[in-house]
Amino acid sequence: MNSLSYTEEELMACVMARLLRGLRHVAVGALSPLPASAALLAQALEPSLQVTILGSRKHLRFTDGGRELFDCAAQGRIDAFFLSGAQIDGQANINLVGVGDYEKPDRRFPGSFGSAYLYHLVPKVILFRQEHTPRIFVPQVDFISAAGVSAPNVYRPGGPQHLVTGRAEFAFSEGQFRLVSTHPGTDAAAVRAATGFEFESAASVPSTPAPAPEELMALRGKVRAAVSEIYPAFATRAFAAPKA
Amino acid sequence: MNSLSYTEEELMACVMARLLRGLRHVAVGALSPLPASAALLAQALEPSLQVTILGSRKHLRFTDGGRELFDCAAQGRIDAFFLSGAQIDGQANINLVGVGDYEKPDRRFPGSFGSAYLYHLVPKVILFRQEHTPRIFVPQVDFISAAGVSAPNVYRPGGPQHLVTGRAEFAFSEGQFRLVSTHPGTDAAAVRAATGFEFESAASVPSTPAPAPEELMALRGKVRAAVSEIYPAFATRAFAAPKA
Amino acid sequence: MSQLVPDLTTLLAPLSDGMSLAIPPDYSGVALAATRALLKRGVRDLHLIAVPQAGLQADLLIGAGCVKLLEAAGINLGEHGLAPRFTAAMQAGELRMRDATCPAIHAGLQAAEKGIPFMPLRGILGSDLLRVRPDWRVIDNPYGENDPIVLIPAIRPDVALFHARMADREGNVWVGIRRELLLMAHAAQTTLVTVEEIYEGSLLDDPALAAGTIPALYVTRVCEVPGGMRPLGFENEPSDEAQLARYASAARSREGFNGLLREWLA
Amino acid sequence: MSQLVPDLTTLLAPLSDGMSLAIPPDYSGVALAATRALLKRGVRDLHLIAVPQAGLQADLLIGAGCVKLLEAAGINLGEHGLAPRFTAAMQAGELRMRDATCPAIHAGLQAAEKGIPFMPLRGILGSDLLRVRPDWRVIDNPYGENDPIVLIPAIRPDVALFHARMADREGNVWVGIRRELLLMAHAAQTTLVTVEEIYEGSLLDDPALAAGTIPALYVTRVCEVPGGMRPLGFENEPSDEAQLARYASAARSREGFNGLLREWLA
Repeated sequence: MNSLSYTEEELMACVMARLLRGLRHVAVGALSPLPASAALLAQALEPSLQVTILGSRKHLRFTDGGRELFDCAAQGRIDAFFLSGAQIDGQANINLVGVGDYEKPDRRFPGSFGSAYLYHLVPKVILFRQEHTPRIFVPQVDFISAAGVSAPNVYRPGGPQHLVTGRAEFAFSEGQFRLVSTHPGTDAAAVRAATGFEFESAASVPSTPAPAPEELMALRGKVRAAVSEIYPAFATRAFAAPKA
Repeated sequence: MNSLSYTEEELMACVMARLLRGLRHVAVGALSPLPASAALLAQALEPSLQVTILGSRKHLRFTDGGRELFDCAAQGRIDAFFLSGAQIDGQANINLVGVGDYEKPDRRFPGSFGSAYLYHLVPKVILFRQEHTPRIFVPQVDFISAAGVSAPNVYRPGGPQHLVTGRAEFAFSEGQFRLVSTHPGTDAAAVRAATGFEFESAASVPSTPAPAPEELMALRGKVRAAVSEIYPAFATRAFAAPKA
Repeated sequence: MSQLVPDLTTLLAPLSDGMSLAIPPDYSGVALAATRALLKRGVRDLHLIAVPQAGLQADLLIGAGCVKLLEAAGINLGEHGLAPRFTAAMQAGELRMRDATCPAIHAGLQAAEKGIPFMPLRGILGSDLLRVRPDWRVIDNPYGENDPIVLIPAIRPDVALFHARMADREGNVWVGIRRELLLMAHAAQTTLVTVEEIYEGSLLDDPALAAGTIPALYVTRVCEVPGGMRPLGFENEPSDEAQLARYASAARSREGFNGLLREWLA
Repeated sequence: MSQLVPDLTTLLAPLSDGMSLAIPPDYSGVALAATRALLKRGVRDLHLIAVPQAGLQADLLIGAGCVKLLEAAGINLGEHGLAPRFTAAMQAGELRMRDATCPAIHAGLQAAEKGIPFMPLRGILGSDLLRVRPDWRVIDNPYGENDPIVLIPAIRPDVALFHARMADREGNVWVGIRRELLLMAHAAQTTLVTVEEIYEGSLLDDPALAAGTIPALYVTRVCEVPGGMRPLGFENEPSDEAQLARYASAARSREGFNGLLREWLA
């Protein structure tokens, strides 16, 4: 807990959950506790939202093996997905492979997983990364795991629409990020200093609305309980305990 | 029963079963009682042979839906398959579609089913047709459901190798049928008169060996019982009852 | 996403005239009661897709004039021989046909399932099917040399309609090993299902049943119709052979067909 | 066709040095006891294919120098972070890597399952994966116009190796909803399986179990190895997090890895 009455993770989960309003089906990849929290929060507030979470037993209603998530996305049955990156650049390219030479990288990351595919096929991809530093948000990624933008003739029903970090929320359209709001405790100038790529921003950027009481109640109750089943360590760290 | 001590179907089943010796896996399509009998006879005499029969519950060990037979064949896991035709020509083309104009045929048959595919992928395809007349065995089929021969550059691990009719057995190689044997009660001249296409034949053509006692015993016992489960009417008609 | 509906009229409401309709083979799970309801309603101009072959259901729809285009690898009545109304319509030049081969229909549905425009397939070369199917293209295999290969375009049915053992109240449908039904549901825009019975609890919570279940995500509407496949067989229940023989015989003439249809729809 | 064998040495005999070996992700069914047996035997020059990602199993094989080529969409230890020996080998330039994306590995296996040379796949365009995967070709979609689409060549592993719940004495293997294991068995030349237990009777005779069963036709050898996935989890049994954390920490150095390996293989 910081001096605010909520954690950074709680704020990010709220911001990400708000982006899911009105959707039918959101899917969350493996090892993604923050997106899972956001999806479950959105569902707690809007029960018609179907939530698929890889790695969960309860929230995985698939019966066709490892390929089903990808086929399902290509069928247009998944409205939103979350992706992150070891590096993310101003064209919304993401790098999950490595820094430096491909054959002998300075730093090697796990790999691209489904990003190169889902980034093209899921209509609303929400990028997220809690750490907001110039190390992550670079002018140009060293390796494009998945491309942010495509030529007009490329079949691409999906792509990046939002970026949520520990400091701010951005929108992405027409090949460019635009600062939507800065989280309480920071401002546009600080965000710009922490970001290695150029982005648009209005003269005056609003502050991200703090979690509403009903959001926090759901997060610390239902959502925390559900997330604990999949990510116990994260749930303990990220959420304030519910009030007794 | 004719004057012989076995039926025409029993002889055909024996001839077809002999062609399966030494194989690992034979598959039989739906609505194919004679091939099913042959496959089960071959298995009765050589239990290492796996038999897959579409339409059977007991002899269908597939779990991936309607496509599995075809995928399985393409994987090289099926050694032999049986095909028939409403017309069959001298290049081993088979017609399961119709006679006359395609849009408004004089006679329309059910359709090509899996023939256009399996004919190319199963190493040993055994053609069969009990009726042996110039109406069936034509110089050129009206519609090629599946082609007997392919250009050398066409990927084709499989194809026709044998033809068994109510009158004779043929081999097929290098784009031509060769008369292997004529069934007891007929001869090469009669077979030639009943066949609308040209075929090779030696000066002297042997007679098809009659069913051996162990073949007949298996056919009328184990095989008849198994076939009865799938094709009760055929089993009653085609097999002599086992001796009490 | 999916919903349990009380009657066949509601079940079938999403199926409009002119749509493409995918149906399973007679040995799988045929929604014949639903088909009778469609015939009563008088559906028209269907593009009927047999996955990959069909029998009584297709012959009924063709005989009643509901089909403007038929795509199938084969149409017959199984052991009862030729499908009489299909045969008559074809020989009269009254039915537009897209002949296929079984694996091509599976492959086309798999292409739709994967959201890809086509699927390559071995075999077929040299068949006249390529002549009557200009939508099946031949290209040179980019991974070979002088190696022609057939492409099958995706088949995306507007509606898939079938019968299954059971559904739960969430809309999950159990089909067991009949996974062509799962493929149809993945590929189709709308999936309508009749079931023998309702399963209390979630089919996906039982690890054994889950393996044979179509998740509700792919199921639009479900209706409980015990015996909804009759007179066809289902699982261990055999077909009503007498009724099928009666149909095979009566439907040889248009009058015979019309008479039997009146009786069956009464 | 398949046979129940009494020990891991016999199970693994068909896997030779230099072969391609397909393994499932950590959340599926990892044959870790069999992997330890391979490490003891000292297998070499594997072309390891993660379907589509891997963790502890891949890191062990890489750390022990058994892998000459790795194909994967991702390698990590799940919540325990980076896979240390994979990371070290890559950063030292000691491991040949074919980076992939999950659906491309599934598609490649499906191409092998269907006996086709390639499968088209949407997405991927614009990714540097295309740069490092010259075997992934881009063609103009024959069903579109100026519509580039990626082709993924078939992946035909010499061997698939995994752990499952149970097998019967015919060699049928039950995997439930873990159908990536079925896909691997269809695509591979040889399939080797460890199971928790033997099922008495035929899995294919029970309609519910049949739906989640790999038929013996696709299974080369089976060995009963209760707990054969440990320390990874399986179905409802959780991973041994303490052991995994110990591995993640020790394997950061070659010495730590060697020490732990000696202990695990003892």
